[in-house]
Amino acid sequence: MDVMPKWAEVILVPLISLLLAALLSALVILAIGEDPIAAVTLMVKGALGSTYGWGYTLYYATNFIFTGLAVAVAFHARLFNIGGEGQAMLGGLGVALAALYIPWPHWSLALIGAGVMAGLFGAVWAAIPGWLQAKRGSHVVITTIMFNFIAAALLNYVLVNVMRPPGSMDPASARFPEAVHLPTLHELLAPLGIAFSKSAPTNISLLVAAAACIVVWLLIWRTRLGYEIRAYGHSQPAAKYAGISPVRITMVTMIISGALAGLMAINNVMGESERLVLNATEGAGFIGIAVALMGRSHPVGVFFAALLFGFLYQGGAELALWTSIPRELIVVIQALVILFTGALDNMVRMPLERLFLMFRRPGPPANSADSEPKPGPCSAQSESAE
Amino acid sequence: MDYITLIQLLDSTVRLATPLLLACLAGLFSERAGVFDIGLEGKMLAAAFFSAALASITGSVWIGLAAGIASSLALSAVHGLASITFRGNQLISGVAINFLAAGMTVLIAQDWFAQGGRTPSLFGGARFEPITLPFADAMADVPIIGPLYEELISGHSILVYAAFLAVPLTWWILFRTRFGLRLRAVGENPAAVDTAGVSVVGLRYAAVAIAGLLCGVAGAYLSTALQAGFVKDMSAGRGFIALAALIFAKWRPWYALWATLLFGLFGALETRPDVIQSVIGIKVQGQILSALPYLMTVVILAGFVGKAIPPRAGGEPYVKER
Amino acid sequence: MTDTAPAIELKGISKAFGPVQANKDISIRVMPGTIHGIIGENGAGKSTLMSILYGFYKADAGEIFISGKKTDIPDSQAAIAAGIGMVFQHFKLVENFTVLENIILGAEDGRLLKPSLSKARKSLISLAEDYGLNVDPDALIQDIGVGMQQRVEILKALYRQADILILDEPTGVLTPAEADQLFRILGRLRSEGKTIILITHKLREIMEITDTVSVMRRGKMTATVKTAETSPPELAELMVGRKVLLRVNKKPATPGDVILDVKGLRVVDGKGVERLRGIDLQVCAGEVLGLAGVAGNGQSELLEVLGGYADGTGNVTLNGTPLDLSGKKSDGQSRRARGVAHVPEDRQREGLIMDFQAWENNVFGYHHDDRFNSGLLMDHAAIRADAEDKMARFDVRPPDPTLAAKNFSGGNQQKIVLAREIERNPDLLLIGQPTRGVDIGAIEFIHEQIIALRDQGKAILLVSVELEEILALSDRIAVMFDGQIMGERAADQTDEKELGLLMAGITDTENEHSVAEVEANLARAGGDASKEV
Amino acid sequence: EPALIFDLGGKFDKSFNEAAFNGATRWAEETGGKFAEIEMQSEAQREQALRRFAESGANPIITMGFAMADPLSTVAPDYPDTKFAVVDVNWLDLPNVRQVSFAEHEGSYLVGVMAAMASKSNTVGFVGGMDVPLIRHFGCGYAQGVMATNPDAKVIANMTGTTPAAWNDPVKGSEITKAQINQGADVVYAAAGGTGVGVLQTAADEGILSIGVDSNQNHLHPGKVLTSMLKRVDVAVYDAMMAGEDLEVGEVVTLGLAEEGVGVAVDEHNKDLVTEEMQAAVDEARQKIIDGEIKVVSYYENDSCPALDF
Ligand SMILES: Nc1ncnc2c1ncn2[C@@H]1O[C@H](COP(=O)(O)OP(=O)(O)OP(=O)(O)O)[C@@H](O)[C@H]1O
Ligand SMILES: Nc1ncnc2c1ncn2[C@@H]1O[C@H](COP(=O)(O)OP(=O)(O)OP(=O)(O)O)[C@@H](O)[C@H]1O
Ligand SMILES: [Mg+2]
Ligand SMILES: [Mg+2]
Repeated sequence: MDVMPKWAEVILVPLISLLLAALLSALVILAIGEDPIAAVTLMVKGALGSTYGWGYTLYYATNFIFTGLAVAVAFHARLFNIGGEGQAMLGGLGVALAALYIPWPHWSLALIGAGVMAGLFGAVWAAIPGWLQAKRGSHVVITTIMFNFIAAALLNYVLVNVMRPPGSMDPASARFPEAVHLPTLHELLAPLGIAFSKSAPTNISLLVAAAACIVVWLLIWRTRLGYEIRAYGHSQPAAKYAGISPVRITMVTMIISGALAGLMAINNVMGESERLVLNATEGAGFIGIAVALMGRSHPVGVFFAALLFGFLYQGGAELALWTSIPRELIVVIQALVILFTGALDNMVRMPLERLFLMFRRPGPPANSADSEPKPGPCSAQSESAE
Repeated sequence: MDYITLIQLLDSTVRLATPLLLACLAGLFSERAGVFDIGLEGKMLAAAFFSAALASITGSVWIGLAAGIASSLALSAVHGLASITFRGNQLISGVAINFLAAGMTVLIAQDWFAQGGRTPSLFGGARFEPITLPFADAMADVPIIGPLYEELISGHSILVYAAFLAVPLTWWILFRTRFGLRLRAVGENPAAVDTAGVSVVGLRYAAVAIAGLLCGVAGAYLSTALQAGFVKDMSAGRGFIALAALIFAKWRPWYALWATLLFGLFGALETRPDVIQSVIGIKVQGQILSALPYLMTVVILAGFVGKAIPPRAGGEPYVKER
Repeated sequence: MTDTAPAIELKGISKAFGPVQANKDISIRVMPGTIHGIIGENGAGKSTLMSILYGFYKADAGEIFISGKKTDIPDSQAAIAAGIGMVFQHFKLVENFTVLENIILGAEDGRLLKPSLSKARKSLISLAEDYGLNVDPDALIQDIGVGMQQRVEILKALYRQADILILDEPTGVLTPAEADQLFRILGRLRSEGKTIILITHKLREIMEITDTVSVMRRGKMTATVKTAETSPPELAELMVGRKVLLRVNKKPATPGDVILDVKGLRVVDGKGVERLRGIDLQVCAGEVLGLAGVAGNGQSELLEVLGGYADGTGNVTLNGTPLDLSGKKSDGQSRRARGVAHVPEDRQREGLIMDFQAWENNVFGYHHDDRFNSGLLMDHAAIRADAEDKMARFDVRPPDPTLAAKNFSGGNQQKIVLAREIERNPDLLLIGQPTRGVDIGAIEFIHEQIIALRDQGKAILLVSVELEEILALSDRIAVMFDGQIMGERAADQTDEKELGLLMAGITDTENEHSVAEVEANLARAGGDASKEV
Repeated sequence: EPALIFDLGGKFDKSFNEAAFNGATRWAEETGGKFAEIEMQSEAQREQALRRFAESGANPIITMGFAMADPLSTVAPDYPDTKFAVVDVNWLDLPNVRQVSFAEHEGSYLVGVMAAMASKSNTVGFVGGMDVPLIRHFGCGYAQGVMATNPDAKVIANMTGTTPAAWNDPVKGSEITKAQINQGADVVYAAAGGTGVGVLQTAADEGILSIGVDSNQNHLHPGKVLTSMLKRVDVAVYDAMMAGEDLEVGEVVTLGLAEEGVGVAVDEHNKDLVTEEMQAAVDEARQKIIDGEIKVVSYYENDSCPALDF
C-alpha cells in the first residue's frame, strides 16, 4: 500500500538522502580543515564538467554496472553473492587468454570471443559455490568469500609464474595485440561528429553494460526463468509447489550472476589496461554489492547507483589530484552515501510519508479494498538476501 | 612434526584465533537477536585505531581499550539506528560501516599524528603485555605438560584469556539467563517477544551494543596486544572471516570457538610451510599455501557441515505496521 | 449487571495503517464474567481492534477503560499488567523454543532462567490439572501440533494471571473435539469470573458459547446484540450486508470412471519417519472424496506427493496411466501437465507468492503454458487479461490484478488460488483447507465453486480439518489417522460423532469410548505430527 | 612545478613511496618550491594522473613503481615537451623519460652478509609482502648474501599473501616472524610494506634482530634493528626535482652500490650491533660487487633464484 506517489519514492527520497550525505561529508571536510564548497565544485567539475571527466566517470560506472547486476540477479533468488570480486578476476583471466592466444581478425569478434570467455570464467567461479549451496548446503556467503581469496591466489600464481613475460618485473600479462583494442567512446563518437575526450578510458563496454541492463531486466521481469527466479527468491515452499527446482534455480542464477561479474573484465582488462594486471578488479566486486542494494536490485536502479559511484570515484580522483585532501576522504564520502541512501533511507521516507498522508487524509476513508495499486515490477524486493 | 612444533603451531593458532573469536561472538550476539552484521570488520578496524591512538596519547592501554570499545559502540549505534530504529537494510548498513571505518581511521590518524594513517608505536604501559601464568617457568621442564602449559597456555595477553572466557560466558548468558532467552527469542520471532511485553527495540539495541563491545576488544587486541600500534586496514578481512566462522558455527558459542580455532589453525599452518611439507611430504607452492585456509574451509564446509539455519527473523527489520 | 463497571470499555477507537482505516470510531462494552463474540468479514478490523486492546498496536484516537478505570495501554506489557491476555490469530510462539520457555518468555521471575523454569513447570502442572490443558513442557513448539500450540498460547495468558482473555479465531485450526474442549475451558474461565472476547468466523460457535456478540464491517462496529436474541442468518446478514446461504446446496453425485487410483502409497519424511503407511483410495469423476483427520496425520503429505512435490512409493494411476512418485517426472509442473490441479493447504506459504501481484500469481505454476508466453518472453498482456477475467468471475475484491497478493484478505487470496486452479479445467482437483480463516460470504462462494466443478464431472479430493465442511461437500468420506486410512463412509450415512472417533484412531465405532481414551489417542497422533500446516 | 605520482601503497607506506615523499619534501624545504602529488587509488588513475599533470604543465613528472611503465609508454609520446622520470623501470624506450632503477639485489646481498654474521643459530628469515617478482628479487639477493657468507646457513622465506592486503597486515607479519623464530631464525629481513612494521615489532619483542627496508628503519627499535637495506629513492626524487626542467631524459640509470643508490644503514641506533668484523665483511663485499668480482644474480634474469626456492 503506497502512501507516496511514485515520483516521491523514486526521486525525492534518494535526493534528500543524498543531500544529507553531502551535508555530513561537508562537515567532515570542514573538520579536516578544507573548504567543502571548493571540494564539491572540484568533484563535480572534474567528474561531470568535461567529456574527459565523463569519460572516467562512465568507465568506473561500467565496472559497477556489471558487478551490480551480478549481485542484483542473485538477490532475486535470495542468494547473496559476495564473490563478484573473484568472479571478475577470473573473468579477467578469461579475457586475457582469449586476447593473447587467439589471433583475432577484428576487435568486434575479439569482443565477442573475450566476452564469452570472461562470462564463462566468471560463471564457473560462481557455479562452484552455487553447486555447493544447492547440493551440499554450504552457505553461499561463506563459499563466495572464500572463492575471492582463492581467485586472488590463483591469479597471483598465473601472473607471477605463468603469464608474465619473461624478465618483466610487473606481475602482469603481456600487452594485448593491437587487433583486440576496443574502440573508446572517442573513437565511437568521432564519426558522428561528436568530440569526446581522447584520453578517457570509456569504451564500447559501456554499451555492453547498458545492453546487459536491458537483458537483465528482460530476464528478470519478462522471461519464465526470471519469473521462476523471483518466485524462488520470495518463497521457496511456493516454488516447490509450483514445480520449480531449487537446485536448477540456484545453479542457473549463480551462473548468470558470475557471468555478469566476469563480463566486467571486458571493460577494465580489455578496454582499459589492455593487459591483465594483479588486482585489476580493485574492489569493484564489493562496490557492486552496494550498487545492487542501493539500486534495489533493479537494472535501472543499478545503472544510476553505478553512475553515482562512478562520479564519486572520478570526482575523488580529481580531488586527490588538485588538493592535499587524503584519498581516504573519498572512502568516507562513499560510506556516507551508502549509509544515507541505502540504510537510513527510511529516516527520510517515514517523515515524508507522514507529510503525504496529511494531504491525503481528507479524502474518503479507504479500506484495503480500495487501496492503491502496487508499483510496477520495479518494486522487487531487495532486502535481506540471506 | 615434533611435539614442540605442534605446541608452537597451536600457540600461533590461539593468537590468530582470538580476534576472530571475539568478532565471531560479537556477530553471534547481534545475529542471534536478528540483526545481521557484516560491519564486524569496520568496527574492529575503528577500535584498533582508537585504542592505539588513545593508548599512545595517554600512555595507558586501558584508556586505549576503553576508547576502542567506545568507537566500536558508536558504529554499533549507527548500525542500530539504521537497522532497528529506521528498519533499513542491515546489509547495506554493514557495508557502509566498513567503508566508514576504513576511511575515517586513516583520515583521523593523519589529522592527529601525521604519520600517514598510522599511530606512533606503543611502548610500556600503552601495550598489553603477555601474562606469565603462575609456575609457568617452574613447570617448563616437566615433560609433555610443561611445554603445553608454559608455551601454549601461559604467555598470552589478558585479552586472549578474556576472549576464551567469553565463550562459556556467552553460552551462559544466552542459555541460562532471562536476557539470553529473550535475545534468542527476538531473533526467532520478534512478535512473540513484543506480545510478551518485552521491547524488541531495546533487546536488539542491547545485542548490537554487546557486538560493539566485543568488536572493540577484538580491535584493541589487534593494535595494542598483538601489535604495538595501528596500521591502516590492519583488520585485513578478519571481520569477514569471523562472519564465515559464525555461519560455520551455526550461531552457537562453543561451535564458534572450534570454528575460529580451525581458521586460526589454517592461518598458523600458512606460516609454517615446513610443517605442511613434513606432514604431506611435498613442498607446497607459495600461492597454494596462501589459498590453503580458504580451500580447506570450502572442503570442510562441503564435506562435513550440514545446512546452517540462521535465526529465523535474521536480517528482517521488525515491522508491525506498514 | 448494570451496577458493575464493564470489564472492558473501548471508546471511540480509531486506527489507520497508512491510507487504510482499519478501525473507525469503535466503542464497545464487555461485562465481567461474560464471553463476548466479535464477528466480521476478513479485513473488517477485528484483529486490529483486539491488538490495540492488547497494546500491540497504538490507536490513533480513543480511550480504553479496564474495570471502569481509564487505562493507557501503550504496549503489551501494560496490557499484561492490566490483566489482559491474548491468543493471536497467528500464534506468537518461538518455534525452536520449548513450551516452557515460551510460557515464561517475558514473565520470568528473575535474571536467571533456572528458577523461573522450575516455578513455571510447577504452575503449568497445576494449570493443566485445573483446566485440562495438558502439554509436554519440554516439547519444542515446532514439533507439536497447532492444537497444542494454541494450548500453549492459552497457558501463556493464564500463567500471567489474565482476567481478560482475547482469542482471535482460535478454532480455525482445531478439530471438533479440540474445539469442544476449548469451549469447555472457556466456560470454566467464565464461571470463574474471567472475561473473554472471542473472534470467530463460525456462527455456530457464537451461538454456542457467547453471551453477547458484536458485528464489525469495514472498520466500523455495526451492531452489538445479546446472543440469545439473535440468529445465525441475522448475524450473517449483519456481517456481509446481504442474505447468506448457510448450507451447501447440492444434488446427489453421479460418479463416473475412476480418475485417481492410489495403491499402497508410502511416504518417508526427511527425518526417516514414515508419514504415509500404505494408503489405498480411489476418486471417481464427478464426486468429492473428503479426507477427514486431525491435522498432522498424513493428509498434508498425501496432497504433497499427489501434487508432485514430495517423493513417495507405491502405485498411483491417473486416468489409468501410472503417475511418477519420484524423480524428474514428479514435480508440480508435470502434474499440471497431467491434468492435476492443486489448491494447497497453506495459501500464503505455498499457493501464492505474497509479494507478487495478483496477475503474476494467476499463472503461478502454469507460467510455461503456451498461451501465457510468446516466444522467449512471457505475454504479460495475455496474463493480465486472463487474470482480470478470472478475478471478475470469482468475485475477487478488489478486482485489481496489480495489487500484491499480500494486500488481499485471506478469503480473496483463496479465491485467487481457486480461480487459478479450477479454471484450468483439471481432471483431478486436490484441495486442502479450502476455507480456513475465510469469512462466511466467501465460504459460500468457494463451496459453490467446488460443487460446480464436481458437477462438471471432475474428480475432487478434499482435505479439511473442518468436519462440517467435509460433511457438507463430500460424497464419500475417508478418515486418516497416523498415516493410514481408518475407514471410509458414505457422506449421507455418517455423522460427526462417528467420524470423530475414526479421527481418533478408534475403529469400532459401535461402542462407547471414554474421553480419556480418545484424548490419549489424539495426543499420540498429534505428538509425532511435527509437520503442521 | 614538478609533480610526483605515488604508487598504490600510498605516500606513507613507511618505505618505497615514503622515501620518494621524503626526497620531494627535502627538495621543497631546501628550495621553497612546491610540487603536485597524487596517491594512486586505482589502475585506471595511472594514465589519468599522468595526463592531467602533463596537461596542467607540470614538469618534470616523477612517477613511482614498475606499474607505471605501461601507462607511461602510452602517455609520454603524447607530451613530447614534458619530461618524465620513473622509478623502478628500466626497459622502456622513450626519449622524454628518465628511467631510474635500483640494484636492490645488491643491497639485499649486503644485508644478507650482515644477517649471516649476526646469526648465532645459522638460520635467518625473510618476510615478503605480496608475492610479486620484485619482492622475490629482494629475497633472492638476500639469500645469496647469506649463503656466500655462511654456506651452512638456512634461509626461511615467507610471503604474507597474494592480495594487496598483504602489504598492510602487521598481525600476519608478526605471526610469520614468530613462526620463523620457532624454526630457529634469529635475524629477519622484512620487505613487506606496512606488514614489516609487525615483523620489526615482533623481532624486537622476541629479542631477535630485524632488518628494515627501503628507508632507514633503524630508529624504529633502536638497538634491535640490525640494519636497513637502503634504496635511495629519496635521492633519486630529490635529484630529479633539483634538475627540474633540465632533467636528463632518454636514459636508463641503474643505481647500484657504486652509485650509492642502494646500501646498508649504519647509524647511532645500530652501531653497537655492527661489529668491526661485520663492517669489514660488508665493505669487502660491496667493493667486490662494484668491481664485478662477486656477481649477485638478479631474480629477473631467469625468474628463479640460485640461493632460494620460492
Ligand atoms: N499491520 C498492518 N499494517 C497495515 N495494515 C494492516 C495491518 N493489519 C491490518 N491491516 C489493515 O487493516 C484492516 C483490518 O485488518 P484486521 O486484521 O484487523 O482484519 P480482521 O477483521 O481481523 O480480518 P480477518 O478476518 O481476516 O482476520 C485490513 O483491511 C488491513 O488492510
Ligand atoms: N502488515 C500488514 N501490512 C499490510 N497489510 C496487512 C498486514 N497484515 C495484514 N494485512 C492485511 O490485512 C488483511 C487481513 O489481515 P489478517 O492478517 O488479519 O488476515 P489474513 O491473514 O490475510 O487472512 P485470514 O484471516 O484469512 O488468515 C489482509 O488484507 C492482509 O493482507
Ligand atoms: Mg484477524
Ligand atoms: Mg486474518
